[in-house]
Amino acid sequence: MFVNQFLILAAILFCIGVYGVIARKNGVMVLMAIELILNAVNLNLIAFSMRNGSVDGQTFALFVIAVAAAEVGVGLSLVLLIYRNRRTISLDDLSEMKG
Amino acid sequence: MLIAQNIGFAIIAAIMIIGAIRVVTTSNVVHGALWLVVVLAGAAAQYVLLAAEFVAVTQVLVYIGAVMVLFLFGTMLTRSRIGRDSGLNNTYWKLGIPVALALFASMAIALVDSFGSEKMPTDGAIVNTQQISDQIFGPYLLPFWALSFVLLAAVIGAIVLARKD
Amino acid sequence: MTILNDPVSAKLGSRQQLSYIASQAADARLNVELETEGMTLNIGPQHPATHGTLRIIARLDGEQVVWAEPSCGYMHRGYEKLTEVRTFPQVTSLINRIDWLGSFANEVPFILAAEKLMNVEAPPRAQWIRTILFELSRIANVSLFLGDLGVQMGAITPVFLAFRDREYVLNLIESATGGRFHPNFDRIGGLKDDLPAGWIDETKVVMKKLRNFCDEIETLLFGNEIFQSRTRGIGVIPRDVALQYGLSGANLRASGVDWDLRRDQTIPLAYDKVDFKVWTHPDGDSFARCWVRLQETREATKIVDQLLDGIPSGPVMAKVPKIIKVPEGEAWVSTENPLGEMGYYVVSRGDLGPFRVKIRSASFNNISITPWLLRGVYVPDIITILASLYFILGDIDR
Amino acid sequence: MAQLPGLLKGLGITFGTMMRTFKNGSNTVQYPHEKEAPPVRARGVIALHQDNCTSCMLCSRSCPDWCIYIEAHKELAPPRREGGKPRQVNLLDRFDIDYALCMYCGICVEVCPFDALFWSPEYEYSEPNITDMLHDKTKLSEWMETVPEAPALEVGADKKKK
Amino acid sequence: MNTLLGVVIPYWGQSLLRVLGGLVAVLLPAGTIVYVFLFKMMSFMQSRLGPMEAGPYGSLQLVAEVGKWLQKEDIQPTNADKPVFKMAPIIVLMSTFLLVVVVPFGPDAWFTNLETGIFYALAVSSISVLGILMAGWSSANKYSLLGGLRAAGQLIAYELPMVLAVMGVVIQAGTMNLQQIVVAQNAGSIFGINTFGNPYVITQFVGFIVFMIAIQAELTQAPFDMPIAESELVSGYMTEYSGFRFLIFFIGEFATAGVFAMIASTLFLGGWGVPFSWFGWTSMDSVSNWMNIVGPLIVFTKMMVLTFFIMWVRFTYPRFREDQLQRFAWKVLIPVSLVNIMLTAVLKVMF
Repeated sequence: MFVNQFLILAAILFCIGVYGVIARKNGVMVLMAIELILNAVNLNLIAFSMRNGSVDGQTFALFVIAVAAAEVGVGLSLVLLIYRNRRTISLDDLSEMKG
Repeated sequence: MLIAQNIGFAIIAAIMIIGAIRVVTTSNVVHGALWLVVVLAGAAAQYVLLAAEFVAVTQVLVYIGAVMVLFLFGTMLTRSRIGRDSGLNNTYWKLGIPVALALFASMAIALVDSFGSEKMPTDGAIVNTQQISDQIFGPYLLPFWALSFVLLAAVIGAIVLARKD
Repeated sequence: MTILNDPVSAKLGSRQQLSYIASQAADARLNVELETEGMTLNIGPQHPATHGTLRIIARLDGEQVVWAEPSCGYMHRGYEKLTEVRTFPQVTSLINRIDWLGSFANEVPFILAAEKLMNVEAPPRAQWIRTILFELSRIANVSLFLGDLGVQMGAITPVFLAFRDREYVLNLIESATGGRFHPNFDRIGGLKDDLPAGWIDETKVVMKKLRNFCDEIETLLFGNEIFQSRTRGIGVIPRDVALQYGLSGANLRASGVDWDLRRDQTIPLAYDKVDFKVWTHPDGDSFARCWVRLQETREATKIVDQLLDGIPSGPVMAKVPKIIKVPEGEAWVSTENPLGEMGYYVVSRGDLGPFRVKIRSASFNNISITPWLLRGVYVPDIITILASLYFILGDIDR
Repeated sequence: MAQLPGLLKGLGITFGTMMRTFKNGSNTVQYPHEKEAPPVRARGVIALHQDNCTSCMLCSRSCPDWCIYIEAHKELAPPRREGGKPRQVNLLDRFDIDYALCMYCGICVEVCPFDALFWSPEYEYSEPNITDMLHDKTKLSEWMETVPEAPALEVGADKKKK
Repeated sequence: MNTLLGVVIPYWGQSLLRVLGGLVAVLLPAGTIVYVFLFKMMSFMQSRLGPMEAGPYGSLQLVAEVGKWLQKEDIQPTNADKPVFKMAPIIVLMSTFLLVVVVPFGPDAWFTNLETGIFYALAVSSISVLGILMAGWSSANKYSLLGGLRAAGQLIAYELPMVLAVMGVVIQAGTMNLQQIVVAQNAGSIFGINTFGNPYVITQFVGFIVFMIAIQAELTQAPFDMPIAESELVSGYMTEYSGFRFLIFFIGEFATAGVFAMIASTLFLGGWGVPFSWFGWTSMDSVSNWMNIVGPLIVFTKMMVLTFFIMWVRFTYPRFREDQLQRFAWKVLIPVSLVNIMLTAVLKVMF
């Protein structure tokens, strides 16, 4: 197993995630793309953990997972709030700066 | 055994990439979430390949068991319809393709340049769960506490945001 | 005003228009107050909770009901019209089928009304047997309710216990009348036949079993903390609301109104000869309704026991002509049926059959409270409230 | 016992029922293998005693859903006594009861002035085809064998009947 | 697991044995539970006999039922999201198969011996939520959607007390490996008395009760069966399923009951083991080889005892309301299990 095969897979996922963040209008879909990015990062962390034979990578991956869970919780409640107030979760319609 | 691992990696990686592409291209929010589940499960499988059993299980527990269920819950509550959903993409969504490709190209060049054909250590020490816990509750105790506060803040924030009044 | 000019509502008939407007208004209120999108859930016409073909249109916000309306008539059989082309003996066989669980009790008020018109009174023995069978059909009816209550709340065992013990009562009714469900035993002027030998002793044994069944149900369901938490304080009908909506029977008594036609009116039945307690409950919630019914079942077994001890001897049929022609006139008789007050307003023009019969059935009036009662409750509570209101579909859609 | 929470007592009830079923057997019967005898008065099926029927049509007319079909013709029968006049009798051509329509009210049996119709507690005559539920007079006569004696009446009943 | 009873088994044979063993470990408990409890025990509790015609005492009824379901038409609603609709039951059943993988059946009779065994079990048990949500959403039916949402809320809420209840065991055993938990229970002793080993049902009684309540809810059995409440939601997320797919849901329901009961018996009742002192064993290595044969039977027996309680409660109780259920989870079960964890940790440190 090469080190690179994992890293390049992570890079592909990362780029797909970036594309998703740019291309998507729907708030939930953008959150999902962010999840993709976070997973790409996790994959890198774990791969390096194995390459270096240290535990740090896995520990950090656990931290990232926990933070991602928190992020999704807040993000989804934001999306729900927006949906409730505006009847839409399209992010473009939220450009105005007043409530 | 290494051949088996490489074949396994290839299959899982292919599924993950297809799944990831479907996440960002599908026209139905729930389908997107389900494809994301495929990607996350694939990631868990890759962690197992990388001998990170505990993280893999945590990935399944947190991501598939909680985060994705939350996603599906949220999308169902916002009454996503069965069938195609228009207006999921921005008007300038095509801009994302060159950006992503350029980003990938630069990353790939950097990765190939720095790691080349370096192999994973085959006799590396297997990390067991106890080591992880020693790490978290030892040197990383402070980040762990900070993370706990982040989670607490997130829980409170989510409740405050989602409450009707 | 936009609602009234709505193109959809203009196409509908006046009655549908009203309910359409109401639902639109509910939508508007929903969107303003709660800021979420509502959902219309049709409970029924084919739904296990409505024990028949009743449809409850409920507009929900999440799992909370914002507006609900029963829509009945899916099983309408036109009994009032059918009676106009039947002779008096034939009518009894039809009205058995109104409240099919307590069918003997349906015959009694009609026959009493006809007897009132003809100025005949059944001999005392017939009155006593009528009362016994009346109470037996009450037991058969309410014991099924007690079992069904569990099923509506997810407990599957009580209903089988109920069917087990109800079977004894049905066997009694069958051995006396020949019909398990539709006795058709009442005749103008008395009863079709006397009781078969050994029936009284058998009935006493069965009454003991039934009391035992009531104890079992009380332990299994009423004492269960989950059941109590599902029913206590749910679907409260205050006393004045219950009176305003014209509730009757156990639903009314559970709201604290001490009103029982068995005791409060003089009709040629043997209720004045026995000593029984009319159970009431001050709470008016689902638990109270169920509890009152349970106590009434117990009380009914005691009534039957008392009646069996003092049954007079003599004929069971008064002297009436072979071909019955009811003289001209109008009569109203209502009795305390298992479901509540059931009455018949019989108009006769001196023919073989009635000219017009108006049936006041208990369930139809009892479910009229559902729009008031279901507002603001959760979906699971709809089920418990409907179960505790206890209606029989045949009794709603006559 | 009174202090036990209702949840445990409820478990006791179901367990007790299970034990009773183990010991005393169930309250149900395994139908095709064992059968419960219906009571004597049970309204199972209507039997026709052809000789008594005068085809007076009373039953047919009083039936609330008109499921009795009678056709008859008149015939001269030999006199009962020697040298008497030949009697005119109604001979039954058709006496059908459509059990797909019948609602088992028993009015026909009751109105019959000549005791030609009887209730039998027999109940096993369902058919896969609804048209087979129409019983003609031979079939109805066969049910006569199953008609039981009327039961004795309860104490205190008025003995004279009809 | 290279050798079983002294016979060397090649790799492919091991894989085949694992697959077959997995099928047996899932389907056999499911079938037995359905026949013994759903058909027979429920009938006896309702003073009837249950199926009696197919085979002696109706024992082949199950075959008839499966045949019936297989024959039925596989109906898909017109508006349903077909791929998701088809996938949903498979995911529910898959979660069961993934779950049984970590249950140990004997000293050498296991499928995998994961270091994080019980953690893994808790993780994969949550996969079935996905299947249920998919089924509820894709059926294009309001009742199904409500049922799916209820199921998701309920399963997530009850996963927490379950995890916390398990935590007490993990603290006491000092390991997440199920095999070692079994050994710790059977080789241990309570206050020096080692006749019965140390089944955690005694020391972790609170945890055991909380765990049993939580699995009752995870299995959506009464009194927690709101997601499939037939009198309210007309079987909820399963409403639109018929034929083979319904059969999969049905098997999944009872197989999961069996597997959860196996896990509970492993955690609290000593799993495949008997108290080691009976046979003079001291550790894992000294356990006789015949336990590989007897062990599965012991697990099976304990599983049946626990499922008896699950089913007994199911046939007796009426169901909660959704908010009562959540309140029960958050206000009763979670605090109780947290206190249990604290006490266990304190006691563990003290002794």
